[in-house]
Amino acid sequence: MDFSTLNTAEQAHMSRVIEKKQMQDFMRMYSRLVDRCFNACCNDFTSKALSSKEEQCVLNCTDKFLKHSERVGARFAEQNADMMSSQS
Amino acid sequence: MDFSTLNTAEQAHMSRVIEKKQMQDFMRMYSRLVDRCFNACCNDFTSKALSSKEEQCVLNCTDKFLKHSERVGARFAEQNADMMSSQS
Amino acid sequence: MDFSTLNTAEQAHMSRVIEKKQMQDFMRMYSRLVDRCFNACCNDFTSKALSSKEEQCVLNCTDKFLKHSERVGARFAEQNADMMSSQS
Amino acid sequence: MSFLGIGGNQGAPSGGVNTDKIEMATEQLDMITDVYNRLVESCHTKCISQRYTEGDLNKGESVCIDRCVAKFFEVNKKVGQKLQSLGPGATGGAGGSAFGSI
Amino acid sequence: MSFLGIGGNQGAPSGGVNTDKIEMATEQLDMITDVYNRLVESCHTKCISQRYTEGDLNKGESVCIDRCVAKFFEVNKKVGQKLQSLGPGATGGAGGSAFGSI
Amino acid sequence: MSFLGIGGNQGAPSGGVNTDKIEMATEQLDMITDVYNRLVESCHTKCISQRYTEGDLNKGESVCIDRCVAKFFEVNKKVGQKLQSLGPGATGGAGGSAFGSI
Repeated sequence: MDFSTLNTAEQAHMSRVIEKKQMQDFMRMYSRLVDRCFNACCNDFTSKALSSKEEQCVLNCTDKFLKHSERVGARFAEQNADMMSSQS
Repeated sequence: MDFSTLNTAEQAHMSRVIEKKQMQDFMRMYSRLVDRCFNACCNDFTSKALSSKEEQCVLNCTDKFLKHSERVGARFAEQNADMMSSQS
Repeated sequence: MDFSTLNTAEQAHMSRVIEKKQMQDFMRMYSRLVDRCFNACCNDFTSKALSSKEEQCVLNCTDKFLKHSERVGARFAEQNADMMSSQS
Repeated sequence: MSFLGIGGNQGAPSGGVNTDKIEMATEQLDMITDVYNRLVESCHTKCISQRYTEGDLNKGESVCIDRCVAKFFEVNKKVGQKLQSLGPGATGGAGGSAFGSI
Repeated sequence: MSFLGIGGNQGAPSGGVNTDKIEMATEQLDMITDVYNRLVESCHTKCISQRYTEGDLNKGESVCIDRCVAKFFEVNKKVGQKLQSLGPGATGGAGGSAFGSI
Repeated sequence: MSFLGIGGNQGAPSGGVNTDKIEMATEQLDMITDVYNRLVESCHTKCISQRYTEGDLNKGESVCIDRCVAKFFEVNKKVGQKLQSLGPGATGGAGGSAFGSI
């Protein structure tokens, strides 16, 4: 994104907005991650305890999701930058 | 949740926020409930009228969902309380 | 919806709120549309280029979704109007 | 004001903007948009073929959409009646009880 | 204040409304509502039969719900620990990196 | 400012905060976050095995993600062009017509 049309005061304000949003986004990511890994890994409700197999699945799921998001984010930023430069 | 770090004025303000949120949550719950029971019970579109079988399904679906939510809410509150007390 | 209980100043305010919301709704619709047509039409990732078959699918998907939304909107407005008149 | 059979009328003072009323109307607008979006989604799943070999709605899809919307409103009415028959207490668990300990 | 094991306590000034704190508490409330709604959704999918031949929860469904909620909290704890062990840098890509070029 | 090919530039007054512009920028931020989250979701479904026998992305998954993101942007462009060719009137039904009677 390009905030160059904003003046200094506006950019300072946006930085605070973005900071808050990043906290919110992190919390939402956390919540969706729990949701996703729970849904993918837990299908046996004969016990309320997490089996070691389920636990390993949850840890791998968390790990893999973060790496996935990171890679998507990197490609997303590249594509976005390409689009910006082809417009101007 | 624990709002003990809020002063009296802040707690009064939060009560109003919570009240509003509960109304909003109720409306959203209503809307998701219609959605869910419609999707689960209505699969025949040779007629626009609700068949008696579909109607019974919708009523059971509503009933069961409320009982389900209530039970999840009770367990959720217990687990939350456990977590709080183990932290302090 | 019926905003007849609002006074002139309130109606003017609501018009601005609605205008903003329509822009937001359009952007969200756009984003959901991309999502939907991507998910329905793209299942081959041996190449990063869109095949002509995938492209045609995306165009039809966009076209059909807009016509679908329009028809749902028209029926929705009718049903809403019926309900209003049966209440008053 | 009334939303899908819920809500009621209130007198409006003349002049000035009552922010509570604006907020309520805005929430109503959000709700109705949410319902409309869910309806679009549900009827799309029920009625529209995912193959997209054409851009137009065919006859079967069009008729299905009309019935889908009508049936959705019927379901909306039944669920609303059921909720009202149970009273406010019965729905405390769904949407509120997570905050029981506040 | 603490949410699902995340967050900490801050002293409160007496009198007056600290809007930052209200905002934080409101966000917490939104988060906990979101988690509760996801939990309702997940355990509904895991435990409730979609045939709806009855309106009551049967014994099997009730027991399944209890275990489902307990297991969900276990998963929540494991994911939280994993995220903390990775540190703030590792999660930059998930939620933040889209804004990398600002 | 520009979002995925939509939007344009406006001159900025020097000093002071233009709340309309802040609001617009905030909405843009929300939109781009929404798109990013959908992209993460879609490419996860398309590319990542749900068995989770390992925590690393394997070679096939990594390549799939790169192509998935590229293709998603292609689809985004095609849909945007289609919407523009149809003009504002054609999209009134999708997102706006529920409010037709206001």
